[in-house]
Amino acid sequence: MFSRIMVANRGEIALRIIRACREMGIETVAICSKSDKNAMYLKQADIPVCIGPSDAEGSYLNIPGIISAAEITDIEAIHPGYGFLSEVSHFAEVCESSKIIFIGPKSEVLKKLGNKTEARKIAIANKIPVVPGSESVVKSQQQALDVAHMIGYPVIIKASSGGGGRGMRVAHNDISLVNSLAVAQREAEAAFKDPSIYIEKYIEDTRHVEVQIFGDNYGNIIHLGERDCTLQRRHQKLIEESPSPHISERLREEMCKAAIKIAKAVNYTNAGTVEFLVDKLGNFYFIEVNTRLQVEHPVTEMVTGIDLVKQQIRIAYGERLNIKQKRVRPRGVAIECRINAEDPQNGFRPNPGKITLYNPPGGRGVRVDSHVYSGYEIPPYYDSMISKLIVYQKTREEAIACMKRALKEYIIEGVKTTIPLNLELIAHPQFASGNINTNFVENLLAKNQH
Amino acid sequence: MFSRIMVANRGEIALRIIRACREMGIETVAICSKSDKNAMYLKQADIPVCIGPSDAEGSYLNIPGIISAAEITDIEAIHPGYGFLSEVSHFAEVCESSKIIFIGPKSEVLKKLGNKTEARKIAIANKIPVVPGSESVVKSQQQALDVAHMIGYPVIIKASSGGGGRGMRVAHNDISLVNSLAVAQREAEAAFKDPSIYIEKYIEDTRHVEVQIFGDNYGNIIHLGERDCTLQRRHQKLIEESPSPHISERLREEMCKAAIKIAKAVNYTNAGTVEFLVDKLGNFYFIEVNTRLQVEHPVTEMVTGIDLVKQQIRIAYGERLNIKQKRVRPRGVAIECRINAEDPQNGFRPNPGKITLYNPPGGRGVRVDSHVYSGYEIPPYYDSMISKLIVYQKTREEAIACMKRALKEYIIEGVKTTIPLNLELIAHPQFASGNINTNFVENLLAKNQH
Amino acid sequence: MSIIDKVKQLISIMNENKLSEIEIQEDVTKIRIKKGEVGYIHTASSTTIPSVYPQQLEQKNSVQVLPKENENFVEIISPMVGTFYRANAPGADPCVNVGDFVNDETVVCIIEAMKIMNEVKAEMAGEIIDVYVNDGEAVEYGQSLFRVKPSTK
Amino acid sequence: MSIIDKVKQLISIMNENKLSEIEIQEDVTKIRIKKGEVGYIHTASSTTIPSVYPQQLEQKNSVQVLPKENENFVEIISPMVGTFYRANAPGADPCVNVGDFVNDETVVCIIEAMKIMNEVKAEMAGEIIDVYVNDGEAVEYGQSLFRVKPSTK
Repeated sequence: MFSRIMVANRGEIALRIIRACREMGIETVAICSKSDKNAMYLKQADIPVCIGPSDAEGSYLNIPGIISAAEITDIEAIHPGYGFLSEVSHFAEVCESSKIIFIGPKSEVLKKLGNKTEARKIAIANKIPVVPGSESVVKSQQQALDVAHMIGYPVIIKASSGGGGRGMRVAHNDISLVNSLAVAQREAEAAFKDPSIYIEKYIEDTRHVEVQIFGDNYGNIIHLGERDCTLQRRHQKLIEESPSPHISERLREEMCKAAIKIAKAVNYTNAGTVEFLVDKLGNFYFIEVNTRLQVEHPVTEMVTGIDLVKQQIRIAYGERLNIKQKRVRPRGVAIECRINAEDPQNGFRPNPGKITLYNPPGGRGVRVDSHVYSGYEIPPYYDSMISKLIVYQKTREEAIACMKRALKEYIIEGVKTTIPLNLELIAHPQFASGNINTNFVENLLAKNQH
Repeated sequence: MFSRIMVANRGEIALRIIRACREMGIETVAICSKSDKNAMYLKQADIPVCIGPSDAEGSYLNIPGIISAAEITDIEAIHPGYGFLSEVSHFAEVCESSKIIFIGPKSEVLKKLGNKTEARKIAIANKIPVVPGSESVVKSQQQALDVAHMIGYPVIIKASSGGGGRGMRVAHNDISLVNSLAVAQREAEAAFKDPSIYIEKYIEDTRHVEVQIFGDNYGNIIHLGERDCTLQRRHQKLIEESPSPHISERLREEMCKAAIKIAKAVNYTNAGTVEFLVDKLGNFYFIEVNTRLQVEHPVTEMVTGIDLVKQQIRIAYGERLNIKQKRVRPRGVAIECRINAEDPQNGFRPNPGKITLYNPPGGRGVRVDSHVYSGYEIPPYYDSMISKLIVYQKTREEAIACMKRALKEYIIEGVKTTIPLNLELIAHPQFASGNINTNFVENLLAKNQH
Repeated sequence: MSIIDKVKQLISIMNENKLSEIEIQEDVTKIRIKKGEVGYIHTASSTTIPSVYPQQLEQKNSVQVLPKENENFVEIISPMVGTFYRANAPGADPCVNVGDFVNDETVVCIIEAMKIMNEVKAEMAGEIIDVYVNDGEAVEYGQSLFRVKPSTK
Repeated sequence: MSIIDKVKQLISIMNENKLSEIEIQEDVTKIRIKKGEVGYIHTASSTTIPSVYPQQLEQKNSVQVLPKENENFVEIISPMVGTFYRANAPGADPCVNVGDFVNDETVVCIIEAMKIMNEVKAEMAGEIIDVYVNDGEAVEYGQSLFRVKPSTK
């Protein structure tokens, strides 16, 4: 096994990876920016290295800085977490050429699947249903209009290099399409340094279901069941669960089979997630592959009993998958709520600042993945997610009851958080019924304002 | 189901029971003493009632006060937790005559099993092996010497009404027996208001293994496997785990069968624990039945997936046991460390005071049962246990690694705790090997002093 | 040494050593002194203590001295949990009314606990200023029952 | 002495000594007095902040002003993570030595990152007082490299 690896991320996911390494007896090098230098979770790492200033460009996205830190600390592999450089094929390439193992898929797989138009082509070639739309990047306004007329409104404009729900816009007619097009391109340029966009049929009343896949370096690929991430706000996931309450056993099997087909088509290695939309008739459509660990990976860990991060590390080291597909038998129900430091009264604006009192819930069935504590200062430079609250129970009803009591117990003073929103969502009878779609949160918020 | 129950306890176990009730939709009345009045966990209860002054006599042991509070708050049942009144048959009697359901066995069962000499007789009558010793209370010094000579030294003196390891003394010869006898009686009188003591053969190099049992009101009795509590200091449990690393499958089955036999002999209802000693040859001896929830119940919850507190409440309400014996299939390994506010440098003297910073560990496989938080003032009047840290993993090796990293993460500033001791024990190669006995901790501490 | 003398001595130690805060506790005696100078940055004492923190004020008996704004009043507090009755028997007159003068031995109310009627005595001399609890209401241990203006000796 | 008298005496002690807070406890009696002045700014200062709390000190450039006790010195800090070299080439003389005077453009060391040799300039004028890092050692972003006594202008 590796004797020392680098964690090229921050916050809860850095802590998550450090925890796995400690349990495996692997030393960790944790990089940090100037403003994270004194974060308590870094004390769990064996070697913390400050690599740059607060802005992510100079630190967590600073490839030369990271590689330089890797060289001076003599590490064997880098775990990129999620976000930041985790899906940047160039970073994986640099690692490969520096003889550092990138804990994730090979750089050429990142490149292939990172471009959504490419990924879509792979799906089509493998007879996986996709949402009708432009087969490739839309280059002109006229081409966009042609595609929209062919597939019919509403349509959704997406950034080719996008992710995490950013850079998406829905258009209901020619005028809004023309307007949105320019804005979407500018946003894509700003966010991903790539203005390419594509257009898809916008499917209403959809559920978001994704399949966790895992491949080793010897061609073995398995799935670890699905996660339901239908509860979103502006395409940002809020609450995730496994199993999905929306799909039949037959649909689940079909989607898992489709996920493995795509993974095999690209010789996928390490952890990945194949995302699908499911409409109310039970049709499913491939959207994209997330070529990294997901924020919501703990729900899969709870129902399968498998530690995804340890598995990633073992596979990156060259071990064979030691789990046979038929031995993956998810049991029970897991739900995750993302706790963001955001002010729901102010359009969910990030609310950095000092946490004056922090008291996480505990007890049976409760898992908290968080790097914060009483006195922690949330820096204003990064993501607003400060905690993931995961519950695990035998039935969905019990899981909802457990989440409700855990959210009520959760005390975070000093900054505004999404705990009250999560509580409202989890306690909503429509959530309990499972009969929700991806617009549920926004419709509810709009209703609350009247 | 009950609509409102009272939690007649404090601290982590009160919070544990309140959590179960919240998840079941049952309202809770939480009693407290004056010095617990502002404890944060009480905010999780629907109705907190201050029933007396700080000393336990006037509050948590104050039966009239508790029943009076029960009457004014109109509750249907009382959960006594562990310690305090949980095994006091008179309290169960008062509840019964006040038409309040006592969540535990019937008062006559408490009385029968609460007296260890009686319990021993029941075991003998049911052909369960017991430790050789006085068949009943030892009334005179001469009788004590006679018993000791008959069974041979070393012997152990125990309080008939004792529990939690208090009131026990080992004697290796006539002189130490005579001396210990008087002290043990005085201690028993002070602690339990009952000076009765009995004498047993002291079995060296023993393991402490206990079986969790559960009975309903319709004669159904099952076991939920065993817990190993060999790691003790002065007969106080420090680390517990399930399954036991000490026993063979055959021994496990025999002990579980014996536990059920005893439970059936007294028509046992609700949760209980049958404690055994196991010697190095694999012989087991019945010690006693704890007629209540145990501190270490979470390890059984982790490996069986059963919520013991919810199960207690359901059975007390009159539901039938909905678990068949053959469907109880413990899987994985759970370990619990008790975190006490004690100063290891000062003979483990309780160390009450203000917790200036509290940051519990989290992440995969970690459960924390604790009522404390940053700023909590540990009152000097009660037990020094402030937290239970439980881990759950597939294998014992992984569980130990997880406990190690969780203990290292655990930050409690302001008071001295047993975290460093737990860390030393859990990291000890002898603990990993499983080859320890009940004297392991004391031998280690003695060695550390040299 | 009286407590005031102690405080004075501590202050001179503070001045000599340029201390901003001092806190001592000896048995049941506790002294805490803090200095704030203009321009000084200092805590608003308990500002950093969240509202949820326990305040441990033990009551040794059933009489409670009220804080600053009511310095001239004391309270009779409940010595047990139970049901509060103003009179000895249903329909009877209340044991005491506002304006009544009480002394150590005056029974001011009844608290029923487990069907037993417990008389609560004033344990002080003074005038009843206010009755906080209505007849038949539940009270907990330590709850304020009456406000009393103590007789000046 | 009555409690009121005690309070009065304590207040005069507070006034005399410019105290902002005083708290005493004797048996069951507890007195706490606090003074608040208009326009006072208070924070939790640092007394209640545990050592583990983050201190966010942003560096805008590679020169760092040292705290009080060294008010006359500044530090040159590392602008990147990498390996520190005192000389331009193996075997060459160090770029600077203790006692050397530097100006804005003086190259004081080399930091190697990803096989690239990056020159670090003094960005200030003054005398090198101390070299904190040994040749060939790893340095992180923001780490102090040299202590400098700035030239008075």
